[in-house]
Amino acid sequence: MATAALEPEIDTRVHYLNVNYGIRSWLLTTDHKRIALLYLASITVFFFVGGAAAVLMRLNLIEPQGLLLQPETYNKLFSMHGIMMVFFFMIPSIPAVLGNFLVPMMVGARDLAFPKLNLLSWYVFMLGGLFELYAIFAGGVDSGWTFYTPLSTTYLNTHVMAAALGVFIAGFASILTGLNFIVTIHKMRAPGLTWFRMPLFLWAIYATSIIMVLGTPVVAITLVLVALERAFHVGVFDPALGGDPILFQHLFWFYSHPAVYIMILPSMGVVSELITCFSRKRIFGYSFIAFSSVAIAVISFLVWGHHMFVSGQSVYAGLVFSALSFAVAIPSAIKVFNWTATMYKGSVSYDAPMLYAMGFIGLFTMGGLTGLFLASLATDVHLHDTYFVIAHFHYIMVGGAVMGYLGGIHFWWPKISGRLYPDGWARFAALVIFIGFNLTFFPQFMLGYLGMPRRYPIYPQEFQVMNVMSSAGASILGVGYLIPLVYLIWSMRYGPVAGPNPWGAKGLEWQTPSPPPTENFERTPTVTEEAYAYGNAAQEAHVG
Amino acid sequence: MFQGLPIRPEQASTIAKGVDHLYYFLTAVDLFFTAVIFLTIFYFAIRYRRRSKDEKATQIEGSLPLEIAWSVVPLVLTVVMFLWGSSLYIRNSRPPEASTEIFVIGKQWMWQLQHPEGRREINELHVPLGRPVKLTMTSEDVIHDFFIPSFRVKKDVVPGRYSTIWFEATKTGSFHFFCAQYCGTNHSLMRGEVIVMKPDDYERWLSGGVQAQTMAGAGAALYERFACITCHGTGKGPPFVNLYASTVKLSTGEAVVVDDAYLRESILYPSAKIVAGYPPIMPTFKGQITEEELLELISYIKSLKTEERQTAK
Amino acid sequence: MADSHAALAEQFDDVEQQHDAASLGMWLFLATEVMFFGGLFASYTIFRSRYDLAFIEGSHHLNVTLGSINTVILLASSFTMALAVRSAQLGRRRTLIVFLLATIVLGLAFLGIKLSGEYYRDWIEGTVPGLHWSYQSPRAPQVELFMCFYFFMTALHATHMIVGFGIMAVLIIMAARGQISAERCNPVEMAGLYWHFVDIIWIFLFPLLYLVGGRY
Amino acid sequence: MSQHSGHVVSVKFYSLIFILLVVLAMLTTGMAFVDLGAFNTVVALVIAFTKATLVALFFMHLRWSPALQRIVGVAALLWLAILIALTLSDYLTRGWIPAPGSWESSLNFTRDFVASLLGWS
Repeated sequence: MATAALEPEIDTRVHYLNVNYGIRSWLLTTDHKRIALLYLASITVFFFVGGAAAVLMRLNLIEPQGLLLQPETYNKLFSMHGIMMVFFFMIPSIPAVLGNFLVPMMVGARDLAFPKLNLLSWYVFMLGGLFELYAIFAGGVDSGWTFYTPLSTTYLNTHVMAAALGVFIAGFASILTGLNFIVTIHKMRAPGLTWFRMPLFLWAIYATSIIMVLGTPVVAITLVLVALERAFHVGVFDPALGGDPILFQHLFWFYSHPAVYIMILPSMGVVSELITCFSRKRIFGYSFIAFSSVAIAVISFLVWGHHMFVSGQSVYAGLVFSALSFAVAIPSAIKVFNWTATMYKGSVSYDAPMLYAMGFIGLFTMGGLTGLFLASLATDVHLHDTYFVIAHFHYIMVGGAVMGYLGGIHFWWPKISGRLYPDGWARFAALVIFIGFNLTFFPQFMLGYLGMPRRYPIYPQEFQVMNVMSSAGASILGVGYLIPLVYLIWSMRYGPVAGPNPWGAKGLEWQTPSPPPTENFERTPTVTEEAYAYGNAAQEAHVG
Repeated sequence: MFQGLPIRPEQASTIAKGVDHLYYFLTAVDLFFTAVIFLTIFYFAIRYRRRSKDEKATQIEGSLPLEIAWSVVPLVLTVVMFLWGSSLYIRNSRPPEASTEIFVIGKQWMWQLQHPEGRREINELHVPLGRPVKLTMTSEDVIHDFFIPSFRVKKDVVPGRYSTIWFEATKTGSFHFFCAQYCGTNHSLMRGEVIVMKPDDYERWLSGGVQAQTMAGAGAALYERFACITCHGTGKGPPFVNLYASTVKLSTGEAVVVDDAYLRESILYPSAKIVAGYPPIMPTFKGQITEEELLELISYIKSLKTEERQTAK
Repeated sequence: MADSHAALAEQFDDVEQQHDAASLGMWLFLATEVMFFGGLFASYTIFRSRYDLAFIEGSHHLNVTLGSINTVILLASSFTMALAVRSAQLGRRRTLIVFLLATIVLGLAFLGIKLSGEYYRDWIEGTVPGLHWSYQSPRAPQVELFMCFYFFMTALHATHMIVGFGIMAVLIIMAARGQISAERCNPVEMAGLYWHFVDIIWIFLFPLLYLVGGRY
Repeated sequence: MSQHSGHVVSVKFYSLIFILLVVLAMLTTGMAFVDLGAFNTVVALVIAFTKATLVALFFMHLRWSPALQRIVGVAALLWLAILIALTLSDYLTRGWIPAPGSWESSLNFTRDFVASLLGWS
């Protein structure tokens, strides 16, 4: 083993991974870095559970009559896929893993403001996850991740209650995480770290936290009402009782549209870090990117009605929500243009994280632009609830948010694990994912325009060609996601030692050894320069 | 061109073309910006690739004119998109006065369609070519959604209320319609065909089949069966003749227009809106009357208005 | 100073930072609580605008006298809570315990009146939606909707009070053990914020539930 | 004591606020017995907001807190207002069917203008 010679070197130093051992030291830890890893392990499991459901669905859709599944089973699979991916993978992905790991280090603190709450949030999250797993293994739930009433409250006899309560519980994990980040960013910044010297990742996480804190409780109380309505046959959403099912949609989307920005904003933050590091350039238009994050967070709360253009919402409200939805396009466009401009006259390298970042910009651009079709009233009427919508939000959430997440994981993996992964494999995986993704989801735009509704296990013959193309792409995409899992786990033991700053990156987190010591910094750092000051003298810690 | 690989759904209604034009415009804008971003990224990535390990980049802080440009251009484009999409939507949400009305009831997992003349269909809808058709829709259980891709129309079918769409078919033939709102196990089987016929053929079709009662006729029978006449025929309750589309004053002082939704509410929840001058004595018919019967009663009440007008002439 | 060092968690640099962080965290938590109740307030607003008459009918079924008495009791408990926080700030352990106990007693009185005078009577009269509903009226279904809101909102509020009792019980034990001092009164201050928030919720619930359409 | 950042308020002041709150509470109930029509609700809510403000400012020490905490409080109310206002924008306009009018022709003009630029009829 070539790496064996390096083992002693890394083991002589005490860091957060080897400071103590045993299950107890992990399950009772209040170290934000260890909690980040607890989250990483949990959401990876949930991701592959949700992914397995997607694979079965795509397999089934090869045949118009359904290749292997009964409609009931298919319905359970897409519900499980949605619930797992949205509430148990995407929403905690970057905030709870990379955010937990990086926020204290980026602000130069020893930990988050409330370490015990942070650990509590993981337990709450896992409790929610257990409810979900129970719902799945006790027979499944077929309400869709949207829990629309009165279907969910009165007509389904699957495990809707367990699933809804699971989401309700996991919501509090999200609230605690967001609360912790806001307080940490406000109160615990190192000396010299002013708001406009902060890395843009922190701005993005801050904006995300606003949504988590102010949006999540609304969906929580809504799901409580669904549960009460199911248990006691009273409530506010059942038309048979004088209630209104459209009110449920208002309350649900008040959170669940901003939730999309919980997924994409942190990815945008990650991309700002990656583009600068691998172009060796300061970010183009720092304050525009920073403020556009906050603008997106605020506007995201004003647009939920575009999920309801055909629901029976009033024409007037449709016009209001359409106009406000278009407004979100502008801060998003500002970000994309600024990232692209950052590469201008840079020193661009093709390391794996950069490939993910470039993939993110391209796919997010497509996802964002196709959103215009759905903000526009007349076209949304035709495209609503078709595969066009599926394609659009997968371009945002998978093409965008997951690419950003993977880019971030690859970028900070040397910091997290202290090891390097095989670069060739990583670039290959990035390419496979990019290609597989487009093959899977681009045909779905066309399917949607042709009129294929979503959540259809059985469909008319004429949609088959596109469905087969999409399923073929999905098989490539699935493989693409497995490759990083293998080499990242491999690298934990066999990867070469990374050193404190393998990318020559700026930022406080790179000024401490990899893996960092439990208290992050030997002494509280002082910040004297702006973020991304790549023009200044190179880091002395640079490992060539 | 590509048989078996269509790239556009058929344009078979008067509004399809307008929606498609907006769609093409949006596609053009999207393709343009996607190309700009992709090509720029590729160009920068190649042109400014790292050539040596210690290469330094030129540091640029930003550019206010550029920031303004790429804020204002999207702003202008989105304003155009908003106005364009909204004008079409408003036009498409207003059925012409002279529309043929057809009633749609969604239930798990089938569509029941009723023509006022009495013909009923399941998962099949016959409509005349070149005449505006208005669908008044409701659901017996959960939320469904009536979606005809070739006509570019879609609307949720919500229990407890009426929603409407309208279209005017421009091509004869058979077109799919789908339930687009997930409604339970057999959601994907809740679909059917719209059959567009030349007006003559349509009339012939309407009068064919098993000779059924007209909807208003069926409503008249219900009027007898539920003994509505004991009050509404004797002055104890508001009379029905000429009631539909008139404005009535409520006991609260409010004025409401009598439409489908109002009639529905008054049959199911009589005390919700009491017409001024009448005692609140009507019992609720909730649970005793089906969605179909409701529509028949409403058709009957509507028909009373038409008769009056004809006799007035 | 030695005492204040003992009170400082390791992630903070000084007591001031810790205090600011705790209050900010608590206020953010209260913001989430506003939105949590907010979903109910929003739904309430929608249905009240739609079923005005039924909401008046339902509201007239509630007991204004007991509601008013309870309002005053809860305000008094907020007052004693404010005094408890003051005692903690001044390091007066005995008065702190007395005021916390007073707050709990007042809170229990509130819940006692609610349970025996209101919930129990609703049960007897069959105006508990879903569990025991035998209310007769032309507007019964919409009145049931109003009673749903009444029970959801007041029960959620009562749940928050019960959580508050738990927190105060812990604080009393901490105070008795001497773990609370002038330098280390954050927990009491945070509990105070929470309790006052519960009071504020009731300040809105009272007119929105008990006084719909007036009582003239 | 100087290192402590909490603000200590006198018992007298707290008592004054408490008495004010009780008076306002009694006023709320009292006003319900006066016929003000639709304004009963308005008056009740104005009093409720006054009481809530008193509790927040003095019992909860917002009066002496950093601006940030006041911003959080206001933000919560603002977000609640967004939720209620935009939901109501649907419910209060259910009966509104846009009549054909001059405002619409300006919309149509935009559409036709762009369409003609692109060469569509």
